[in-house]
Amino acid sequence: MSTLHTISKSPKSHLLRECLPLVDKGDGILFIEDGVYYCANNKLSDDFESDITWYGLKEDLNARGLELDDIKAIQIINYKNFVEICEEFDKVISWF
Amino acid sequence: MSTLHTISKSPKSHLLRECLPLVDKGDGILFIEDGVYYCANNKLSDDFESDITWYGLKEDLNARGLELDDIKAIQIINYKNFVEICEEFDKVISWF
Amino acid sequence: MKFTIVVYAAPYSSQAAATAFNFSKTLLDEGHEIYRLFFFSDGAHNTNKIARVPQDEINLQASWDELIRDYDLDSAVCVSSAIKRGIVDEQEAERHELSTVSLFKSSEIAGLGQLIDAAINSDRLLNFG
Amino acid sequence: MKFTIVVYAAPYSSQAAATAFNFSKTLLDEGHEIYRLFFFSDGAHNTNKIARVPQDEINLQASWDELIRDYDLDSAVCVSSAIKRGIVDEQEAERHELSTVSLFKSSEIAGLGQLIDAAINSDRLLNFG
Amino acid sequence: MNKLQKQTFTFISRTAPYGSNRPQLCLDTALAAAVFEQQVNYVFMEDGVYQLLKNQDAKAIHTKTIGKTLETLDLYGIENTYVCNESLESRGLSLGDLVIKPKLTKGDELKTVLNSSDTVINL
Amino acid sequence: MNKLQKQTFTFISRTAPYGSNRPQLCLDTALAAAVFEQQVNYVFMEDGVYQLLKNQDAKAIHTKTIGKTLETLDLYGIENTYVCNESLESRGLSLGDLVIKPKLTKGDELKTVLNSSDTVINL
Repeated sequence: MSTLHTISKSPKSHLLRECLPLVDKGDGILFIEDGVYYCANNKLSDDFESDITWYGLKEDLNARGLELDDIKAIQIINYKNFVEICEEFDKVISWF
Repeated sequence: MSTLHTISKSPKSHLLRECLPLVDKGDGILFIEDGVYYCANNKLSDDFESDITWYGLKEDLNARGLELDDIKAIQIINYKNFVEICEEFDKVISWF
Repeated sequence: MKFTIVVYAAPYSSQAAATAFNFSKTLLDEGHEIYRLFFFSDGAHNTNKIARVPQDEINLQASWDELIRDYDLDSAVCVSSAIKRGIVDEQEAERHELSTVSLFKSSEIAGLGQLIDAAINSDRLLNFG
Repeated sequence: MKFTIVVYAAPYSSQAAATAFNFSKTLLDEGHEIYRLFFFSDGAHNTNKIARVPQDEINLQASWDELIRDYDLDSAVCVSSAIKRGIVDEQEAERHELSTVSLFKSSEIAGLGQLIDAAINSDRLLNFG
Repeated sequence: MNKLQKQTFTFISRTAPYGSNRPQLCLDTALAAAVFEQQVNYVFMEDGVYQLLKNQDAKAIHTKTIGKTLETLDLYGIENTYVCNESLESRGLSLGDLVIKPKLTKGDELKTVLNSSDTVINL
Repeated sequence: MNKLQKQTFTFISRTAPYGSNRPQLCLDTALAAAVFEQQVNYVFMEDGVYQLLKNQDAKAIHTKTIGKTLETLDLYGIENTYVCNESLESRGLSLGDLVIKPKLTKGDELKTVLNSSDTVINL
């Protein structure tokens, strides 16, 4: 059973730290809304583990003026892809 | 000009750390709502500086089952006192 | 694939209700199905038909109503969330002796059993708050 | 002493609106004055007259209404916050061709100038959100 | 309602009581799941552990005391309760401070709980 | 309205744009204060500094782009803008990343701003 975790608050919320102990190998983490600021911080992206797939929602990144080039470990996806990956994972857990 | 600062979110919010750089000598800090959990944590109360007056709202402490004896540096006040200290300080800044 | 979308947030004060709407619209555009929309807590405010919004902004309540009607969706509002927030249909207005109906006809007042049922009978349940 | 109370939060989903109410009631009991209540953003939901609440719980909207009438308070709801949240008085209902009025008679639709005025003319301004 | 198969629901309650209604929403939904005879796991994490403190009394703030309801979770058919050890410790709390005795768990055990769940409500 | 004396209002905007409406509430209130010819200070702190990032475009999420409005704050009579240095640095940002050039400040300077203020709106 793989899980897609969505995170929708800025790093100030520490939601990533809260969620990581419950994230399994093969799970995915998608940053949406103010969660996309996790993608902006280089210090944070060093922590992004490679046995998890990392996603950032394009529409929310664009709105906030976050440059996509800086983000290496993270796949930038749009709403259509958001729906697609909900199919790929077995369930979705929302962190807000 | 002295200021009363109210903090109404739990320590997870890091509101105290946010607010402290803007708190002056002679100011007061009042914990209300989930802010009263700041009163519960011994580690935190070591940080409570003595040139600031610290308050916790009784009604919110009681609701949450927080024992008042543990809290030395903090004055426990009720709503009536809350109104009174708003008079004593020159203005109120809310942190939420 | 059958989705259930649970909305906990009021429109306008946070982005969550708008995200839920965009996600719902996209999945329907992509040929998926919504088993049920469930509006819970402040999410109930999304079903208020009284709201009006300036022309250069999105009317999220009206957008939900349109989406629900266009796709003939099952849209449920938690009864205890709704009544205390002033969201009532004709039946609840009558029961509580209120002269006004504020719930869009496209949504129905429902109990939490409808949320459990939706979780069981959907392939995916997504929470937006 | 003259207070102005600004409420940003909806009732029930967070404690802030209840805290604002308790504080307001206490200061009036103590003989102080409220220059103005100002309901802003989701705080507008506090002025909705349609809500009903189970008997063992507090109806916060009705409690505000009662307090405002008992003390003949000046109570203002931010116009742009209110309309998009379905809070309308008779005039706004007419203007927007709505058949229902949802705002308690005890509160008035107002602009942000009323908040600035209140800050200037009060001894203390408190924000609850 | 359509067919009601028996599924596993896990509720993660991560927020403090009274400041928001999230603990109550989480609880109400879990109780509904139990009424419909679903398998229910209930996890207290982060500030959610504060819901279990003894001596709560929310009369003064005109609210229901959630700790009282949580005391009787098992009567409602919710027996699989978990509390995150790290969340307790970092708040200077231990099982003795709580109104019930949930299973003390760490990250890996919770992963297993989540993996065996069909639906997770995370408030 | 009663007499409108000139007072000093300080607005502290501490939250990220788009995720909540708090940046917009703070801005709208400050603009109202400026219209009524009050003395206005505007402080960007914590996640609030994200409101000033260049290249924002909120079309895709059907919202007004707040960065565009903030670019023209001075035209609305709000010239005393401040940004917290520590908030910028901890986010890996510098003045060059922002649409305007507020005064870079530290805690002590902000204390002075707050001390000289009659009303502080802190969102």
